[in-house]
Order: sequence, then C-alpha cells, then structure tokens
Amino acid sequence: MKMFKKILIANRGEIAVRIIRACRELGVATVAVHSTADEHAMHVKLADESVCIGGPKPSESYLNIPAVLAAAEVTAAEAIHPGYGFLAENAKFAEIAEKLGFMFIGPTPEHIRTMGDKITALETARTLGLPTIPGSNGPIEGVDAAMVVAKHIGLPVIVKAAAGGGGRGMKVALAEKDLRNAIEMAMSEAQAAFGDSRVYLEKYLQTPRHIEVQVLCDTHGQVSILGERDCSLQRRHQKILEETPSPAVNHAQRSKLFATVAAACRKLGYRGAGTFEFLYENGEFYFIEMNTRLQVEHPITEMVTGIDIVAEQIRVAAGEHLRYAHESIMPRGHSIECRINAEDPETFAPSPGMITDYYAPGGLGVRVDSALYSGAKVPPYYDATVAKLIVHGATRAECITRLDRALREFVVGGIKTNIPLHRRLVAEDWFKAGDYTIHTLEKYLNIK
Amino acid sequence: MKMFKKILIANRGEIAVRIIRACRELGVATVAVHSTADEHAMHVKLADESVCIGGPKPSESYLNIPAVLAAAEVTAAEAIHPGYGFLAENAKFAEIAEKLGFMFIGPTPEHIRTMGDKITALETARTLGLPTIPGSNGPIEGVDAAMVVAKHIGLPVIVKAAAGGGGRGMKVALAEKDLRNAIEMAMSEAQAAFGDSRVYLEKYLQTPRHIEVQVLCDTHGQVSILGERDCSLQRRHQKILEETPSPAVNHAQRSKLFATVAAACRKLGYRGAGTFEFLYENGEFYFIEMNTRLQVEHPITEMVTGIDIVAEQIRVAAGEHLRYAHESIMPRGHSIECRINAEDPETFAPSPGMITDYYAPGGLGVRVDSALYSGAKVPPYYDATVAKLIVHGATRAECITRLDRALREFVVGGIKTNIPLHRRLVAEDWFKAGDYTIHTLEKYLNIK
Amino acid sequence: MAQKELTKVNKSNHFQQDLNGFIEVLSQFEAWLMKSGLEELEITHEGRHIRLKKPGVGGVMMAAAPAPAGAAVVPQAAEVGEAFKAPLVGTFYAANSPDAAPYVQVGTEVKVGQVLGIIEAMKTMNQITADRAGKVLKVLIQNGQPVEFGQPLFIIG
Amino acid sequence: MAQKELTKVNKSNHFQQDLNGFIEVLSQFEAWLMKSGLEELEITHEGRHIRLKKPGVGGVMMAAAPAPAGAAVVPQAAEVGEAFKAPLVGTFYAANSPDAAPYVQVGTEVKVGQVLGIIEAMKTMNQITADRAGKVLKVLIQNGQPVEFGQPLFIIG
Repeated sequence: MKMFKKILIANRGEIAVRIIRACRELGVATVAVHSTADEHAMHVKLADESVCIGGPKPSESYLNIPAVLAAAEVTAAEAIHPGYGFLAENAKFAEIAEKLGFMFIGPTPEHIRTMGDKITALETARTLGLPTIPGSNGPIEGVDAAMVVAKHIGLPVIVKAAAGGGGRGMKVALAEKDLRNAIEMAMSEAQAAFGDSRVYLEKYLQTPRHIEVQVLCDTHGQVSILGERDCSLQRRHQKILEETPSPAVNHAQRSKLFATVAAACRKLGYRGAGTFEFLYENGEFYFIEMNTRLQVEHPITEMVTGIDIVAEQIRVAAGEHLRYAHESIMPRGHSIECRINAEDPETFAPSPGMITDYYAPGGLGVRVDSALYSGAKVPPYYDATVAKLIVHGATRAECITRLDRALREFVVGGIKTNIPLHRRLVAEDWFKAGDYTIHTLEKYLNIK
Repeated sequence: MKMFKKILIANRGEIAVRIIRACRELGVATVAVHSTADEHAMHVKLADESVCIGGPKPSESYLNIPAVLAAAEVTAAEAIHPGYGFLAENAKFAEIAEKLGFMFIGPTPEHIRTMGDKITALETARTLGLPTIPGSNGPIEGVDAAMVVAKHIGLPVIVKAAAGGGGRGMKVALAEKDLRNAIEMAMSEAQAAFGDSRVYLEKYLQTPRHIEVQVLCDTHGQVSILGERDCSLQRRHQKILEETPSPAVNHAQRSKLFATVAAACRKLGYRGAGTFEFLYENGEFYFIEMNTRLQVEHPITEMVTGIDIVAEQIRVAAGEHLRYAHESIMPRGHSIECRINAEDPETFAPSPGMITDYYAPGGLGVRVDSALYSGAKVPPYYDATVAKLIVHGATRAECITRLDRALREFVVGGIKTNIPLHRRLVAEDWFKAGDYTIHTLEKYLNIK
Repeated sequence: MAQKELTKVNKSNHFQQDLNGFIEVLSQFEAWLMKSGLEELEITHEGRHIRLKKPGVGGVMMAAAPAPAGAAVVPQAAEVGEAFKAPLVGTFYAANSPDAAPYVQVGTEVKVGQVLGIIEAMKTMNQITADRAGKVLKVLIQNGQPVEFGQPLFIIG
Repeated sequence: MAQKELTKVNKSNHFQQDLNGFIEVLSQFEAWLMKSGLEELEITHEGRHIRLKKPGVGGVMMAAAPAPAGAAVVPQAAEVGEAFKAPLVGTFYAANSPDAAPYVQVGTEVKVGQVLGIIEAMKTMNQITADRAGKVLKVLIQNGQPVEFGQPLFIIG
C-alpha cells in the first residue's frame, strides 16, 4: 500500500500541530479544519490547506461529523487523523469515514466500540487474559459464604451492597480480624436501605498508581510494546504530569506485564496505537480501561524509545509493516511531561485570552509541543491544555533538574497557566523520590 | 572534590545560554559577564548575577582578561567556563585564572598552548601515534630522490618549493605517469623563482571530508570517545552544517580511529572536553588539528549519545570521575545541526539588528540552542551565529525530513538569516545522499 | 443641529476626497514604523491625529500577511447589501441539475426561505435558503466550488 | 466654504511636503528611545504631538526588572552635574588605606587627573582619576563595594 498524499486532521491545538509535523516529515500534505474561533490558530497556519467547518462550540465544528467529512471531501483528503478527544473514540465517525472511502487513522470501529463501553471492555480484558480487579463476580448471600469469597480474593476487600449505590452499604475490611464485622455491617445496612442484604466483594486498592502500556500494532499481526507510563499524578481524573519509566515498577514486573499485553493485542487483532490502563499496587496490575487512540502523554514514550508514534500510526494506516519489533525497543533514560494548562495555578479557574509574550524553553533534552505563539488566542471553548513540556534526561534525577530549569525559562504571558504548580511539584521531596499514588496530588492540593 | 557553588561564564550568545542551562541543572549559581552592547542579552537575563565588564568591542570586554577576572573576583565565582571563541583557547588566560585561584573549565594551559600552535600540534600528534598527512618531512634535492619519496608516499602527491610560498613552484601529480614531469617543473620553477630547486613532497588529498572526534577525559585517567562528527560543509573554513554519524565512515574505520584517539588522549594525559580534527579520504584519516575546548557543534553528539557534554566538563573540572566509560556509549540515531547566522543568505553580508518576531520550531527530535527572543538585539560586534537548530531522527533520512520541517517553522524576524540557504541545502540530492566533501559547499555556492 | 450634522457629512466627504493623498502619507509612516524597532507611533499635527500600531508584538508567524497597520475610519460597503454566508461546509451547486438554470442570479429578488443553491456534504444535497428578503446584488461563488463554513456566497441587499 | 477647503488641502500638502524632514526627526527620536532604558516617548511641541512606543518589552523574560515605563521628555539632571562612571570592573576603595581619609567627599573640588579612588582588579590597585574639573556633588558608591564597568560612582558638576 502507498503512503497517503493528503491527510485531514480532525482536531485543533497542540495535537493538531503535532500531527501536521509528522505529516510534513512523511511528505504528506495536510488539511486543517477549524472553527470560526480558531481562524488564526497555529494548526491552521501550519497546515497546507484549511477549512472552516463551523462555529466556536465543539458541537458545531470539531464534533460535527458531517462538517468534518464534508471538509475531507472538498479537499480530497485520503485519510483522517482524529488526534485525541473530540471524535477520536467515536466509533460511528470511524465507521462513516471508512464507508465514505477515507482511511480512519486508528483502530477498527468494532474495537473502538468494544473498549469504549466500560463493562464490555472489562469482560473483553478478562477474555484476553488481562488481570482485572478480583471480586465475587456476582452478588453473595450470607456472611459465611462472603467470608469464603473474601479470603479467596485476599485482603483488603471492599464490600458493596448488590442493590445499592452512592456509598451506602459500602464497607472496607483492611485486616482479617475486621472482615466478619465489615460483611455483617454491610449486609445489615444493605438490608435496611434496600431490603436486600446481598453484597458484592472486590479487592480494595488503597494506594494504587496509574500505570499504562503503550502498544503499536500493524495490520500484519505484528505487535510492539513501547513501554509503560506512570500517570498517577491526577486531579479530578485529569492527568497533569506523566513519566516513563515508572519509578515504582521493576524489571520483572514490567516484562511480565508487557508479555501479557502483547498477547492480548495479538488475540484482539488490534490495529494502530493504543493504551492499556492499569491500577498498580504491591507488584500487581489490574486492567481498568483501554484507550483506542493516541494519548496526550505519548511524547514521553517517544523521548525514551526514539520512535515517532504519530508517524508510525500513519504508516500502519497506510498498510506498512511495523519497523520496530518488540524486542528491538531499548528505552533510554527518563522522560517527564508537564501539561501546561491555561488555568489559575491555585483555583484552577480557566484562563483563556490572548498570548502577549511567548518564550518556549530550549536546549538539550527539552521538547515543547504547543500551539501557542506570541499573538495567539486561547479561546474559552476548548481543552485547557495549551502546551506540553516534555523533558528527557539520562537518569530520573537529571530529568527532574532539567525539568525545573525548563519550567523556569518558560514564559507564557497574557493568560494564567499552571506552570507555578508544576514548579512547586517538581521541588517536592515525595516527587523527587517517586513516591506517589493516584491520591497524592489531590491530598497535596487540599493541604496547602 | 565538591561541585562548584558558582561559575562565571566568560562568553555571550547561545553558548553562554547553553552553559547557564547546564549550571542550573547541576544546581550551580551563574555569573554572566557582558559588554555595554549586551545589557539586555539573554545570557544576562538568565544568569543569577551579571556584571558589565566593558565596551562593545570584544577587546574591551569579552577578550579583556583583567576585566573578566575582576568580575570573577567581585562575584566570588569559583570556576570560569570560557565557552568557545574569545578566551577559550587562550593559555595565558587559563594560567592567570588558575593562579588567582579560579578553576578554569578546560584543559591545562600547557595542552592549550601545545595544540594552539600548528607545528607543535602536528609534531605532538605524530608522537601520540595519530596519523598525519604523509610527506617528505624535509626538503629534497634532485628529481630521482624526489621520485623515490613520492612513490613511497603514494599518489597523488603535491610538490612544493622548499623556499617558496604563495603557490609558486607548486605542482600536483595525480597519476604516476605525470610524476616525473611534475617534479621537474616544480624544481625548475622553484629554481627560477627562488634560486633554490629543493622541494617538499606531501600526499595530495583531492576530495577530503572533515571528520572530527569528540573526547572527554577526567583527571583520573579515564577517557571517553563520544563519536565522530562530519563537518565537511564549510564556507571559507566556517562550518555551517554538521552531522553525526558521518555518512562516509564505516564501522571498522570508526573503531580503529576511536582506539587511536583514545590511546593518544591517555598518552597526553588530557583533561576535559576536546576535539581531534581529521581530513578523511579513501578510508584514511589524517590529523590536522585539535581544539582544546567545547565545540560549536557539540549538541549533535549529545543528541545521539544522550550525554550532556557541558555538564560533564563541569563535573570533570570539579574532580569527579567520568560517568561514561568508553564502552558504554551507544550512539542512537542520527543528528544534524544547522548554524543559523545573522547574514544575508545570498551575499553573506552580516545582518545585525532587532529581532521583531521569534518562533523556534518544536516537537519531537527538535532542539534549539539560541540567545534570541522577540525584542532581542543582535549587535554588530560579535559572531554571526545567533542560533543552532539541532535535529535528531532514528535514521539519517528521518533526520533530514525533520530538519526540513523544522527549518520551515523557524521564524526570525527583523534580521536576515541563512535559514533559506539551509532549506536549499537539505533539499539537494547530493546532500540527501551524504555525498559531499570540504569543497562541495563552496562549489555549490559559486555555481548558482 | 442639522447644520452641524451637515458639516460633519461634508467633512467626511472631504476626508474621502483627501483619502488617496492621505493613504500615501500613512503608507510612508507605516513603512517607517515597520522598519523601526518601535511598536506604536502617534502623531497629532495641525488638527490631525494619527496612531499606528504594529500587530501584536507577536510571534506573528508563517504565511499570514501582517495586518496593515490600520488607521483612519474605513467606510464599509455596508449600506449596499449584506453577505449571505455558507451555513455549512461542502460543495456548492447553483442549480439542481447540470442543465438547469441557477436558482438565483444577480438581480433575482429573493424571499425568506427561497432556495439559493445546494451544498453537498457527505453525498447529501442540502438546500440552502435565504434568511431574509432582498435583491441578489452579487454572486461570489461558482457552480461546483468547495465552500467553507461562513464563506460569503451572495450579497443580498 | 471653498476657501476653507483650500486651506485644508494646503495644510495636507504641507504635511506631505514636510514628511521627509519629519521622518528624519522621527528617526532621531527612535534612535534615542531605543538606546534609552525607556519604553515610551511622548512629546508635545508647538502644536505637534508625537508618541513613540517600544515593543512590549518583548521577550520580557525571567528576572530582569522591566524597564520603567517612561514618559514625556524628562529633563535630565544635566545642568546640576554629570556622572563619573567606573572605567573598569573591580572593587572600589575610597582611600589608599583603611584608616586614611577618602580621596574625595561631597564638596571636594577636583582637578583633571586628580585621584578619585581605587579600583582593585586581579589583585592590582588601579587609581581612577577625574577626567574633568568640578565639584563632587554626590558620592554614589561605598568603600569596599564591587563596581561594574560604566557604573556611576560620583556626580561631578
């Protein structure tokens, strides 16, 4: 199959710029689509062609399937890259696009659909041999039966009312001595609240980390595992800083995990780039979901592997064979990404506006993916992430001092950003020690 | 020995910024020195302290030894990094600095002196076992004697009048059949011009490449060879584009060269970073000179090795052991640097002035080392290289397409730069094929 | 009051008469300002006030011609009609078949809801209709051309 | 009315005629402003008003306090004395020994060539001498302080 002549990028902001750059390097012409609010946006300036597809609201433009596809038609694009967000995990969009004859740069609509539904995704994961959070797999009647199941799962466990919701009838048993009491209390609360004493049991993760695995699969059955990322630092389920390799995972755990994920990809017959997300605690991984698209934090994987994931996505979509065998991938050094958001670093209130000054840090090991420039506008309608600072170092320690240096150089004038928050974070001892979980950031923000 | 608390950077422009960045990452405070013309220069803004040391002319400031050292005294700096150019290869400066109690971040004054003199440097190189251009090693009388020597050197040879200069009495013999004639003509021309028919003979390199080897040595006898760079693209002996690895050198040649250079470093007892420059033709290397300092093009070596050469220089100066054994260095991918000069891309006339717009390209594999910002001034007194665009790719081909992409994104408004020239160069077939010598660029510029 | 207004209109006319010479002056100031290291230039001279400002300091960027340093009140062609803009992106057709006459031409009087043309998107033909009554003063688009969202298609006045 | 128009047109022509000379004046102001630490220059002079503004401090950057936004032609403290600036970088000493009286104080009348102090650089004591005669109006530096090249040390008037 031949490389595409022209690709339409159904996105905006830094990720549209990222994809345009990859296309240029592949010698592929680009079409930017944009809303009326993004007329002077960087992705519009960089692309070879641009088409205004609707009003400022995402539903009028970037989420407007007929408008995006009409733009592809009038510009005679051959393929569509959805980026992340917007239509990236919209199975219907992928389906219509392919029906109209455009190559959708992503997995098949079926895989998007399967993984887009939480319950189907978990079921599929189990079928694929991926570890999930152990539980009772159904409601249980009677304290003694529950005790047996709980001991089988292993402590700590969480006991949830089968009929319930909203935390009522939910009890955690951390140690074996608390187990019977927890089950009894959960059951009697469940009985009182719902008239149904049956409970579910599930392993309770106290201080998990969020670890995800980047995969890349071609249409010829080859699977590459590009390493893991630790994305535990989150606020309201929004990642704000990611790193690779994870400071918590050791070599043996990593090898085992990668082998399991690779086997799952083969079994699934997956196509393109994807991410398997896990919770990690005490050396064990538990699958939570799969993202069937490019991830915001993909650059840190690129920094340590040297592999251009977006270019590979496009190559795979064009039918090429993967150029990176699983075994040939040798991650080097450490990489961290800070998401630079247009928001108040204290209150997290969004801060759209005009960029009056812009200076991106440079030098060794520093990469900036951004759609900002001096004079650019940050419209209020879209995601707050306006830039990504990605740093590479030979070691995690070098990476952190370089990150600190780069954050100090970064100038974004005219709007507020969370750069000051990142500067505080990277200076914390617990961060330097790599000692954090998915709860750390929220606790940290609540304390001070 | 302990890491320095404060380092004075005896330089300006992009290299001062480069060194300040390394210091920050090492947790070392910095002092910038500057001329009155550089009051608002980026290195002054970035450093922790700054001292104005004199007027705009280099002799009044950056070359003014007492002023630089007085600045180190009043700011209580412990060490001085000279960058490249200015005082970097001034043995007297290194000597006085160390006498006054400052650590000079570079080799010993003796090594600077030895390698600073062309003739001493060549003699030393021979003693160290480095290959030099074979020749008669002295004047020869009589055609037959010269024929013997010429055949021993091997063709082609150049015959030069022993008494001469300026090209008179200089003849090249490319093939054996021309040899006697060339010697006879050179001798009779020499006799006619200088009344002395004696000639020198030397191997004649027709289409050599400029290949240099980056070394890094600590004060405990350890030597690291960080790879070679191909700097053949030159105009008037000024390099404008460098790459690593060289497209012309094969693995066996490289290994042999590196072993020879490593042995030479050990024998010399060299300290810090240095570069051995060679001419290369038909698989053979000929030493021409050694630079006892950081090189402008050091970043491409950093991109493929992952080693921060400036940080290593500082660590070595502080007495630390090298962290990179020769054998542990695994270059990855390909890197190219374009020197962005403030000059007309056609006439090469200098173009100082105020930077009205500045946008440095970003994204995967793109590094910019620069002292430019929107509003910065490029004074007319100093070097024309105002920025360096350094690109990394998994392969040479990927590196070139990425370079082209980055050059197209680069915006430097208000002055003229040679970006258009670089854009033309990277599009040439001979460049894409890696097929060039030290004469290629000048020929190319003369033709069009 | 009436007199004053009249004066004003006169002045305005006068201003327009002067405009060519004035624009030339402006252009010279603009050229000077763009070359200079400055950002703004403001001059008041014999009853005239001029203020020129360079575009947003900025990274400015690529292509995108820098907006001409603006100044004097440019009278819009406002009163003579208003643009009817494309309500969606796609391919514009002036008629419902290749041989048919166009829905509207210059001079056509249109009513609210009257079909002005067709935009094809995703193999679907979307009739576009007038949102106001008036006469078609200009047709800005040719049959079969691609149109963007918001692109002016007709001037209706 | 005709008369009025004529007057105005004359004025306009006049403006254009003046332009070359005017642009030259502007250029001189620009050069001055760019060299200065100021950000804006505004002048009102015989019916003319000019305002020039530097680009928004630009790269702005890090530390480095932004230049104070200046304004109207500030009358320099020119008539009352001029700064004597450090001819080299080093440590300033007001006297030739810790116990000795300073070479000069406020009120000292100095002659050309008279020693004003010592700057130590590289363990060498460099006497600095007056380049003009006058009275020391201000001493801006204290004994033992480091000085930069060009740093004002005294006001001599």
